[in-house]
Amino acid sequence: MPKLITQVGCPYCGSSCDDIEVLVSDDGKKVLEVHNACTIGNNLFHHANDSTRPMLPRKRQPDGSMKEISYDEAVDYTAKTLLAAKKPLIFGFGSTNCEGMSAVGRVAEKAGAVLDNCASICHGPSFLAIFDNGYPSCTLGEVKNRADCVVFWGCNPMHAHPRHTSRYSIFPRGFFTQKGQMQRTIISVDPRVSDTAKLADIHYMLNQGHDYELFDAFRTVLRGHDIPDEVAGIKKEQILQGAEAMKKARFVMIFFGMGCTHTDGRNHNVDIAISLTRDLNTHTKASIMAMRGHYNIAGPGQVWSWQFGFPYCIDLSKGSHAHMNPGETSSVDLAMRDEVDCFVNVGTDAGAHWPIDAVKHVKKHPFITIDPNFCMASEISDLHIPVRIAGVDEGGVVYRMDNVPIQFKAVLKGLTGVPSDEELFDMIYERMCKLTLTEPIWLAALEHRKYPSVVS
Amino acid sequence: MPKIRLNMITQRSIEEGAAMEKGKTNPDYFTACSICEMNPEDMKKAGIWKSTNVRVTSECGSVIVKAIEPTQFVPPGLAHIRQGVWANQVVPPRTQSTGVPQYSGFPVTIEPAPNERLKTALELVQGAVGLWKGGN
Amino acid sequence: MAEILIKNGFVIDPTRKIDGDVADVAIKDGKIVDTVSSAAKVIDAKGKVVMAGGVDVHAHVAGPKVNVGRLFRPEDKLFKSPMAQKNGYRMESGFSVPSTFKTGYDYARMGYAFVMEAAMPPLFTAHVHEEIHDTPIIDEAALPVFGNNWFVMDYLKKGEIENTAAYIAWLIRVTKGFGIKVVNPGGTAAWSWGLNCLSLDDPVPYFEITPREIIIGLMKANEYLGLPHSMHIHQNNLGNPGNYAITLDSLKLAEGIKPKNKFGREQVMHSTHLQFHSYGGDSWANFESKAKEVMDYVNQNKGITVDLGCVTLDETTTMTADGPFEHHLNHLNHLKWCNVDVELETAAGVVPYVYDKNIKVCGIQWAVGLELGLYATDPNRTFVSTDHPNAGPFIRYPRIIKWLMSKKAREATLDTFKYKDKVIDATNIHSMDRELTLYEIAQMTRSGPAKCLGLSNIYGGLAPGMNADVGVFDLNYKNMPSDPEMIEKAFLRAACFIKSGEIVVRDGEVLGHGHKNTIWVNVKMPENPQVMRDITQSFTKDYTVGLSNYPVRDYLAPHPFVIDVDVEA
Amino acid sequence: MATVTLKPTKTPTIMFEAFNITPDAFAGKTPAQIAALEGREGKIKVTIGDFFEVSGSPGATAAETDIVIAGDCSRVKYIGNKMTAGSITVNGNADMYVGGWMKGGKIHVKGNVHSFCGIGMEGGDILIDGKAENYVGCAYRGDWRGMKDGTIRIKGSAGNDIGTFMLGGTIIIENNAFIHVSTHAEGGTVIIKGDVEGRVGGQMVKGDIYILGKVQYMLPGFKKIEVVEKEVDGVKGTFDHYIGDLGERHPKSKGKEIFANLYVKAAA
Repeated sequence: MPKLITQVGCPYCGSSCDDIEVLVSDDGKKVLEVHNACTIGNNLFHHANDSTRPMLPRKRQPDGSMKEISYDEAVDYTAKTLLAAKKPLIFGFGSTNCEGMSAVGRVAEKAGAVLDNCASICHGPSFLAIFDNGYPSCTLGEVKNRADCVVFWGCNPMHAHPRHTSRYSIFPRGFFTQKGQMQRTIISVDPRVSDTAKLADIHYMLNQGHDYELFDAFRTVLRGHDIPDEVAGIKKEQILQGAEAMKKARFVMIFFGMGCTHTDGRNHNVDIAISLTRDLNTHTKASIMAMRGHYNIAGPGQVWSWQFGFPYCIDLSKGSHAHMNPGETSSVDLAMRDEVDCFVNVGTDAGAHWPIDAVKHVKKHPFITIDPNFCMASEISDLHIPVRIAGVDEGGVVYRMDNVPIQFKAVLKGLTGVPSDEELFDMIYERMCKLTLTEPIWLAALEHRKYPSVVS
Repeated sequence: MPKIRLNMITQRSIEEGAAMEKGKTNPDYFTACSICEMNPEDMKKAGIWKSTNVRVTSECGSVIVKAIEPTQFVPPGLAHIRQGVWANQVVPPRTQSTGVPQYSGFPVTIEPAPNERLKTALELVQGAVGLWKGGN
Repeated sequence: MAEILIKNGFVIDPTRKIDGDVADVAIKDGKIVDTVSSAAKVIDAKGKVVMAGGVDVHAHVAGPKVNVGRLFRPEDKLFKSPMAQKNGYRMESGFSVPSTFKTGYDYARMGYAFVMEAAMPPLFTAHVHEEIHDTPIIDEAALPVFGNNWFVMDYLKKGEIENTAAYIAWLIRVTKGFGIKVVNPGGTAAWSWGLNCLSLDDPVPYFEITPREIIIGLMKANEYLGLPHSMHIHQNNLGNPGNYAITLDSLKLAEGIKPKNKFGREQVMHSTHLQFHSYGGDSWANFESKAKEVMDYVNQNKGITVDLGCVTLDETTTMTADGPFEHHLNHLNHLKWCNVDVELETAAGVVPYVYDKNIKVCGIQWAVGLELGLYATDPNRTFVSTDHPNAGPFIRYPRIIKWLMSKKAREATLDTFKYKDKVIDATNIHSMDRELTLYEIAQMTRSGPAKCLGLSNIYGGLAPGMNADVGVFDLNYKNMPSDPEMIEKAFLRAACFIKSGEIVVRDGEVLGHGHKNTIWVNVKMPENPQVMRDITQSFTKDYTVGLSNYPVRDYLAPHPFVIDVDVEA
Repeated sequence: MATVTLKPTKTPTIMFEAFNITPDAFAGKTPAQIAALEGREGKIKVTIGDFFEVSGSPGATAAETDIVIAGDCSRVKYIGNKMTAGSITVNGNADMYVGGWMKGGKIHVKGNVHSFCGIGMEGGDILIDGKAENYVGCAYRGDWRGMKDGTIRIKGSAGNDIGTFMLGGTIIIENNAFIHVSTHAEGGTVIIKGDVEGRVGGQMVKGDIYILGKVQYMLPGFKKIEVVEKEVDGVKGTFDHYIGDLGERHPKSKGKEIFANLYVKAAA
């Protein structure tokens, strides 16, 4: 009998929907149907059925081809490579559970590595802004239950977070928002008429790259000062109208995305958005949230903050203390400045998502990919180690974009012999300890750390 | 050949996301990402016919993509390549010392390249690091 | 497990009224025993003080807002990570909000065995337990917050103590929590709309219930369930001039309630970080200490325990589920401000704060905390805390002990104040000559908090059968140092600390990772169909996570120590 | 004064973190002891002697010690880190953190410097003959206490984030700057002698900015109040005086709000 598993978490975007239903074959090895998910989530679960998924590590041969090797050899090679490097970079974690992120902390510490995650090329500037200006935020349930004015600034959830608008932000009928969309004023700020902008009551089609000026205009207006007739390509009247809508609302929610963090000014666009949120709290209730891209990309920010005090760009090479300064210890900067001599790509695809120049720089040195699937990074690696797919054949804790931890379930049994990220990192760590004749530090006993194969 | 100078942004789309989860060597991914969306006015100015190949050149390289009319409206002066392998052939790695490359808001030149061939993701990435074993 | 014999120390154990007797403490299989064999490892404690492991009744050490404090303050790590060890241990980071590794190591260095995480937002339970997991050596438990919870407010509004209790029992079980925490009752719920409750009778918007009703209701529910700990409250109107009046009003609410439990607990209300609630005056200009007025009341009422929340004059990070307070504080100091409103449950705010010796108010706050301790007539009901990290980091407990034990130390600190005379005018500290004894300190840091938490059969003493958590401190009971700095030094780095029968610290350096436990309370009572229906409905309509993903899974809390509480229908 | 000369002998493969190249660390030591001072290259402990030939001898104190680096330091970080007195001259480029958390003394780099030059600076003088990258005279991440005192002069151009969270001191950029000047500043003076693209004085509470070239995009939160004559770093001129950032909070003095000042040279 196929089995229907309910309240499954979706390991795609930062909405981390946990209402997916997956119909699984009798033997627990195939996904038959996926309900409630968006098209992306749907594809993701079905892709796990792919019969060509790698089941063994592959190592590049002198002639450029890849040859399957045992996990033991792969672990040994990785441990030795990390120990030999002066400054290895371990990057990624866009699709890893927190158990894996915690386990890699030990490996990175032992290796004297720089530990970084996808935020480094994504919402990293949001962290910089949070460092400088704080983060008045809330959980997504607050948005659903209370928000009557929702601003999407430089983000396009209709494409990047397909169910965000229906679960949390535009359409749902919440406790104090029983009329759903009818009760909400939607504001979009985007240089394109994106599919999210099309849903907005007010769309600010600003000149690309001039978000900071527009934020400053809103702040200036809110403090009762005059502004020029046009700011960032937007007419003064339209700015006054938006400011009034925000002031009059009972609960203003500002979501922001790559439109702020990928463009000129980076962190400052987010920083001033936070200032605006702070200002709005003297008029009404207001909150702000980063539209985090992946289902658990908030995870490394949390796990590594409690382990090392920093969410990303963590330079552990000093031995005695962790150091962080994006611009210096951030992956792309390290790559471009030739500051690292070994690259480990984990649960992401730097080959596809980094500027190609940066890829060329890290490719000068040993390049290892740890990922369930074939990807661009795996195809240029010296070693590719497959692992189980977090959220599909491995459960675990993930942090949603609002940092709410959600305990994901495994729906499939997983490929025989293929370890989870956590198990793989623990094997690498143990090998490193053996090679350096040191005692591993497990804190709680090793057998308790593992995400168990059967969860009650 | 006429050329046009535009401001480039590279962002996500649902087509890209849906295709990526099938695998980056899947034809859907190629179709979803090897395109450049531009305003028809700009296309006209540069002598570009819709759905033909163009060369996009930035300060750090160039890539052949197919020019299409925007799926989401793009005003004149702005161009959009969906996030992914093709976009990243031209994204400048400069970070303003924040860690994040200039994924959006960088100047590019776009010119017709009707006789140029679109390369696959694998050819672009492996080719960049000297591992591409396929033909040209 | 090996046997250990701690020989010839000056033993201080208030649970058995032992005050400085030279005696041996024997340990076997993780417990204190009467005797051990000659094979036991001997630790020479001659000329040193021997006490049970410390028990911290209230600190913010694990969970979402603590981690916000770490995440958003990189400058709290820059050139600052005191006491860090180099090789063979996990890396240590942070000053006011240390990393989990550093938290465990530093508590162990101070000879602490148990720490209560003081505020767990239920929706973030998995996060709290993940951090507890990564905190080495020390035993921990966590108090879920209830004072602004929709279910609680709804049931209490209707006067349904039984349903309230049933909901609490369910929530404590699924979160692997320990007891009932209340933070700014009603005020935090009001904050969801940007408002607050500053008096006991301010109604909560929509719920139309008052802080007074919430406090009384939760005390009743607590005793209905017979939990090991009492209701644990952070009162309304924290941190404002003149708030001692509402503090006294709130404390008086305990008068009608009788403790009912099987754990030896005598109080029905634990009022936390009392320093922040004992202010007079009506503005920052005439701000003054009301420590005496507040402690006079506490001293007379056995139904109340308190912890101090001493200001340590450091640059630190404030964090509390009192969301409106942090917003208010941000308007005072203009530093960065984090806030998280949690759907249906609570909120939290985080703001850095510099307690500056050159600011009069900070000096007064410092005095208030110490005065509370010095006015206490029952040290077994008055505990050392800093509300870590709010009034200062926990690594300052030894400094507080120094101040409490030495007038000379207090005067030395007063002398460093820019507005010394104004601080003296607004407080009583300068005229207080009391110097607490080591026995009283042991009550305030060991036996007292253990009893208050209902854990006195496990922690806080050295009687056979109790957990073998024993600290040896380099202080000569018979010949105490004339330099008060030596007191701080001795308590900051234990000469030896044994946790669960294993030596984990020697000469202030960590030697091992010990045997850590997570302690939680399993309240067993017949299922209440009404409450379960309400919970199911609310998760379908109001929450954004699925009910089946809400209870924290067993593997996240390894090495549990579960306290069963049976509630008769 | 006594001079120590460091002659580069080897280019570090990973960057050399030379936090000990300061008059404070050198003072009173022999060349051999200086060569043995620690630094890091990635996770490897290295010494100054691994990359430099040390000659000459320092004074007894930092104030009496001059350091000359006779060559390129493009891959050397932290030169002059936390120094309190004395001087350092680099006859070439230097990498990140030149004069970071510096308290006193002088640094002169004859080439270019990378980012974070003068980060967390509390006093002293930094002179860069070439250009600087980003974050000149900024605060460390998250710290609200940026540059407190001292002077940084960049003869070339600079990138983004000049004087972020600045509280005091002076930064002079003799050529162009990109974006974000004195963002979040609560004091201090920034002088840009060339052009700036924009975002000048955003979220600024207090302090002064002088732009002798053009500002391409002015912030809407700055309002012109008057035209004044000023002499700025030896240049006399007519300036449009703006106050702002009107969107930001401002302290009050005698009931009046105190704003930050932006002086932009009036068009001729």
